[in-house]
Amino acid sequence: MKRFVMGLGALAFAALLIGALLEPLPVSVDLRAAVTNNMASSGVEHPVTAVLLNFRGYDTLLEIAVLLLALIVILAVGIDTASDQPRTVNPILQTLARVAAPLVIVVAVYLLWAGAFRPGGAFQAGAVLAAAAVLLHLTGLLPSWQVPTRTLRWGLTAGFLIFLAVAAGLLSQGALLHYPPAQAGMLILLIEAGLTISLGLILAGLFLLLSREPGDDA
Amino acid sequence: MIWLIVLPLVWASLAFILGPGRGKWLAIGGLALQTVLAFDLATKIGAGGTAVGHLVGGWGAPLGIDLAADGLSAAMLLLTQCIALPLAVYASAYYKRDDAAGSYFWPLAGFLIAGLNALFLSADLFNIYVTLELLGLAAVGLVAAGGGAQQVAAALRYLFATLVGSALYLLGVALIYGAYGTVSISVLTPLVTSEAPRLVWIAGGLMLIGLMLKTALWPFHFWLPPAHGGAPAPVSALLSALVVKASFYLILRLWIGPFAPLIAAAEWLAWLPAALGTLAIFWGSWQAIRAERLKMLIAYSTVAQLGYLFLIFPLLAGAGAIQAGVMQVFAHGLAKAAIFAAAGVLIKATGQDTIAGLAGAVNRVPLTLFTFGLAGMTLMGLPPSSGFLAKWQIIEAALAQGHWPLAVIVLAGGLLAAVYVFRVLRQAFLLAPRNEEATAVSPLLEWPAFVLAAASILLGLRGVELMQLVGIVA
Amino acid sequence: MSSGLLFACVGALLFAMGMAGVMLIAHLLRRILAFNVMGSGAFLILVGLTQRNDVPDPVPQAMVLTGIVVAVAATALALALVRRLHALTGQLELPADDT
Amino acid sequence: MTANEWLPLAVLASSLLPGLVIFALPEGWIALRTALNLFGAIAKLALVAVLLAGVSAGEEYGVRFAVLPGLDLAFKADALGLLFVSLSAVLWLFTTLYAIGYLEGAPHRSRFFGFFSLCVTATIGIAMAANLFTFFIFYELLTLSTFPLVVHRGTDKAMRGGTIYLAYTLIGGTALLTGIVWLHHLLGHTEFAHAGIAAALGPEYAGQLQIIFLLLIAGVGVKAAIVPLHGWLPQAMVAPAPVSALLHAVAVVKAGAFGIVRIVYEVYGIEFAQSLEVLLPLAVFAAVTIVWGSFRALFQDDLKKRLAFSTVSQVSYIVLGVALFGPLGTIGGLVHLVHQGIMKITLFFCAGNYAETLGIHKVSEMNGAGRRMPLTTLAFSIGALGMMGAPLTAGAISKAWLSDGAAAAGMDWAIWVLWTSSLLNAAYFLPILWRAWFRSAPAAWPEERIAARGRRETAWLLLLPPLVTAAMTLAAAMLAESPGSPLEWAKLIAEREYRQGVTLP
Amino acid sequence: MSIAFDLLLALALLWSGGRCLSVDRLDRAIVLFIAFGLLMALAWARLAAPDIGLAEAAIGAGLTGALLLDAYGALKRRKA
Repeated sequence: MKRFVMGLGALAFAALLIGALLEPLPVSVDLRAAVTNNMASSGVEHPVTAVLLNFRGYDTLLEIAVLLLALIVILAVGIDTASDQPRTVNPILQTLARVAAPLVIVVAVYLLWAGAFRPGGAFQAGAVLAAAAVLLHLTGLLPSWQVPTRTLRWGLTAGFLIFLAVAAGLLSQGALLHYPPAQAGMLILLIEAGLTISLGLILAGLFLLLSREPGDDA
Repeated sequence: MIWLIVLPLVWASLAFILGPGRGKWLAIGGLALQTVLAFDLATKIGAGGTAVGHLVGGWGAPLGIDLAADGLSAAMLLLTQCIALPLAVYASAYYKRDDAAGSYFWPLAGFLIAGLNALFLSADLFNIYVTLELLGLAAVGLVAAGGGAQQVAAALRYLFATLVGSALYLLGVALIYGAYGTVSISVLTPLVTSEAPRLVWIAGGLMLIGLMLKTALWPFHFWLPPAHGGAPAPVSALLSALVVKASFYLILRLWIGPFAPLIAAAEWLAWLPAALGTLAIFWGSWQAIRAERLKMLIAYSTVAQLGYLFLIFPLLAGAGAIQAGVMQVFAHGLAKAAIFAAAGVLIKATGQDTIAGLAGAVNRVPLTLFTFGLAGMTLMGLPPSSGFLAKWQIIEAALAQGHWPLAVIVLAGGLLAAVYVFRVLRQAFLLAPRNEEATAVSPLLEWPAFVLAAASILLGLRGVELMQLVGIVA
Repeated sequence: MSSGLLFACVGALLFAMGMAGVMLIAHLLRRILAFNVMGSGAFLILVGLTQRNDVPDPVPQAMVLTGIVVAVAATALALALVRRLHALTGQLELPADDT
Repeated sequence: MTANEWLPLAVLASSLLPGLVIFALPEGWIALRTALNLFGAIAKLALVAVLLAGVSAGEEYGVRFAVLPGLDLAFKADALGLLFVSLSAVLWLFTTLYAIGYLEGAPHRSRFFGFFSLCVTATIGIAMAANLFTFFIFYELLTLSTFPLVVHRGTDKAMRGGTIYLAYTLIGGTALLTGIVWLHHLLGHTEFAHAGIAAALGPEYAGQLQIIFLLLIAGVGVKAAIVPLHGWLPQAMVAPAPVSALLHAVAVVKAGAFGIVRIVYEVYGIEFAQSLEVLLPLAVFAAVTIVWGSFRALFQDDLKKRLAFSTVSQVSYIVLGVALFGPLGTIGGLVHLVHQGIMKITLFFCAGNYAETLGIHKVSEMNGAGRRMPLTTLAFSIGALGMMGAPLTAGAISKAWLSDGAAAAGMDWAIWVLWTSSLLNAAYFLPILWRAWFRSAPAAWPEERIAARGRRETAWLLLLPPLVTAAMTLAAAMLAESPGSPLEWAKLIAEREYRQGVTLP
Repeated sequence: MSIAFDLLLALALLWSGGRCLSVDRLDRAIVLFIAFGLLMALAWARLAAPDIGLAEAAIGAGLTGALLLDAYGALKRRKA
């Protein structure tokens, strides 16, 4: 009964929404032009990156905070001692992974650099790095994480702190994240470099921390 | 004002780097600084009589993200820092060394407070979504941290509620962006008219429902009692006092801001939250009266007290309703932080969380019971207290606009609150057989709670400045 | 119909489906899936509706990028809680209202 | 801030600050606690004396703070307020002395005296409130600060009494609040003023004003224990004797009675209240209460309960006086506010002495108590005779003015009510006196706790207060016409409350 | 042509999304969810949003999928 009512409700909602979506809409503001006009002073050439790290860079700053926060919550939820069972590892895969890992890092650097003028950037680069870590973990080359050491905690936080420091430092320019056009490109690259490493670590951390085998009960 | 966001982010990250259980001095220092900043901001806005803004990145809306602080946001910021600072002192004494639940308290609390401050300052709907997620995930993390099965289950329930709430809100933002091409509140407000397309109505509904879910308005309250009742005391205090208020603030902000033309076109809409608020008052009070565990009683009291906030919506057309709402936010925030903190002390002192176990508590921790009584006065709306002023203002606004049933509800709710508050006090005054020797309780636990309770009373003697500040709405 | 609008409508259906799923499904892992479907629906609407003339707009695209990252953070967090709950109780469903 | 502004605040602070400090004191610091208590009480008396002198010379004392825009916390020390303030200040001193003796060696004295001081602060606040809003704040504060005193003993019985007390007073408070907000909504303020403020509203508001009157009187009527709102009073008897004494003679019931005075005279204005036709019903309720309370008192064997029903009856003398339209009744009611306080506190002190010294709680156990405790019984007799309205006691003065007032207002039935009550008073007090003085003592007292030492029948701190208040009962009657007596002060108030000016006999 | 492809993609999205919520076996649900993520990446490409497409494939399908699969594996191992 509950299922039926809910299902019907959801269907009705979708119908209502689609009906409304198909109506003509009075768009009053179009940001496409604004983005295009300000690309020159954004410091990058790819519009999405410009929005992500410059025009709406503040969103991204908080978003990194969310990601870091999620990692901390995962740490906080369970402080179980792990019993990392050795996985069945295929030696061929292991060799492959050893070869792939440096390649993956190169790809990540490329993506980071490419982000300035075509699709790509810190997130994708970080994700690729994380993927490499997951791959190494799955092939048994990288153990899952326990409580991270202080060095690792610095690494996890560095990207965010660099971003925050740049953002706050630019208060001297009159506003948070107010890049001077001349240095915008360099600063964004700095932020992205920091983010790539930290994002890679955090995303990998999400996986490596979760894949700890919780003991019976802490 | 920007430092109110940056500072907690900094101390939260540094506390994380320092390692589990560390960073309390950073946090207390940071919060002290933030309190000064919030006072400064409030004075500036109060003296200038206008809102202040900050264009992030120097772009300005609609391309960039704007931050804005008017009297309403300044008041919320002030409340946040003023509650968080004593609670930080409290928490520093609450968590023992090596307490698993406290290992990551400081970074999580830092992100929570950053989320709150960012939310109160933001003038951009999508940016608010990100702050909501920051706030929600931090809150869930605090509930779950190091807890047992019940706590984890409560956290999961809370997590899904807050995620669905955010998703509804996000869909609303998506529709708004689709319809108007902007998510800046200041750009959006003049564009919305009563002839807005259907999509905008749906967007408004989705956003408000999502936020009501996060505010635990009846019937969306199901997640609150287990989460607030099950978390450690400092966490319950932060959550009940501040986190639910953030989404209420947003509802109010949207209601009197961009969506005002829609609501003016359909006035009956305002009675919907009021009706739910009424049910919340009665249901929450009833459950609190029946509760057997002290913290559950307090958590249900939160459900009831949040109900009052929604009574103001039909009154927003007239004067004084926003002030009444903010006074209730302050009253409940201060009192509930105090009462949860006091409950934490009582539980530590008596070693149990049942109301029956409180017998004789008055002789063991008199200051804490006094705190409980003072905060209870605010919850009951007895004078002199900020809760009394809040009720007075709601009743007066209701009478001024001829909506006397709202006044009756407020008065009846006060009596119900008296029943559950005195249930606790009465038990604590009972003679108890002298059993196990009293556990010593740190003054660092008792005094912050007392300070909060005293603040909730003193605000009831002088609310003029706050009300003038709130009057400055952008 | 433009691709933008088409995918916006798909988004609406996905959102409704996901929402019903979150409310109806008791199994926590599946509920996480449903939440993700719901989120994807909202993202599709955000970009699709804005690009109903099939002209790309970088602003909502950037927003969706932010949203995806937030969603994965939430998912990871939820999984951590579910796994913890399972470790403690062996359950993969929330207990009936124990309030 | 001028002296005229801070003096009323100082009167409040003289009990508030010692109270707050006492809360923080460790249980064992007896000397400091006692010193603080007495210092506060004496300082308050001195300040009140200054105020009394000032007000009779025509000075005006008052101060106000904005709480919300358009809503003030306001105090004024006018003639009417000072009547109540002085009563409270005097009786507080004696009750404090008594309580120090009574609670010697008992646990939780810091808590007790802390709330005791808060309770007096609330009473003073009620007396000096300059508007209904301020009045309400202190009225509820009084409820809250007396609750811990009522349940002080922590027994189940005490809890039951306390719960009933709370239920009555909180519901009453809600009614009062409703009335106040309503009035505030209509008028935009609730300032007390001579001749009232409600008359400013046009005749079309008459209906609303009648309902508000009902709400306000019902609200304060709970504390004044007007039938049928009196149920809490006998239940609250579980409190320790000093609390009962203070509750009954000064703080709680008088706060209610005083509230009725303020509402009738300074919110509605006596003339306007008469024109609204709300005074007669009030008088009828008061009359019913007078007779009903006396009647119920007849059948109580528990001494404190008998006194409690006596209080129910006597407080309504004040209400009756207020409700009689005319200055003579006003004077009678106001003077009884003071007289009843002095007499009833004497009786409660004595009842406490019997219980504490000999373990006597019931009337039937009183046989021969007069010979064992002659001084206490002497004080008790003076108080009891005063209650009956016997000549040469303060009670006679009140009843004389009340009867004259009733006659002047043309309400002869009220005179019959007063006479009936006096007879009933005699019927329930005289047997006690007879038992105490003329019956022979039993072989053993129920529980003799304090042995007679030489000529001292009990601890001197228990003995002194009732003797002093008994002496005051006589003095108030004999010196009634001299300047500074309660009667003269009541006349001063009456002159100021009637708009046309009053010629007094 | 492109309309047809869009329609097909839309149907595939709805089918995979619906099935991953309703299919009986949990492992299949997760696999369907990963497929759904990949289809989403395609849809983003069709919407001229290659950045999101990349992110969706890497994070939405890839990382989330890995997390889910790992969780599934862990839960199954503990049950066993």
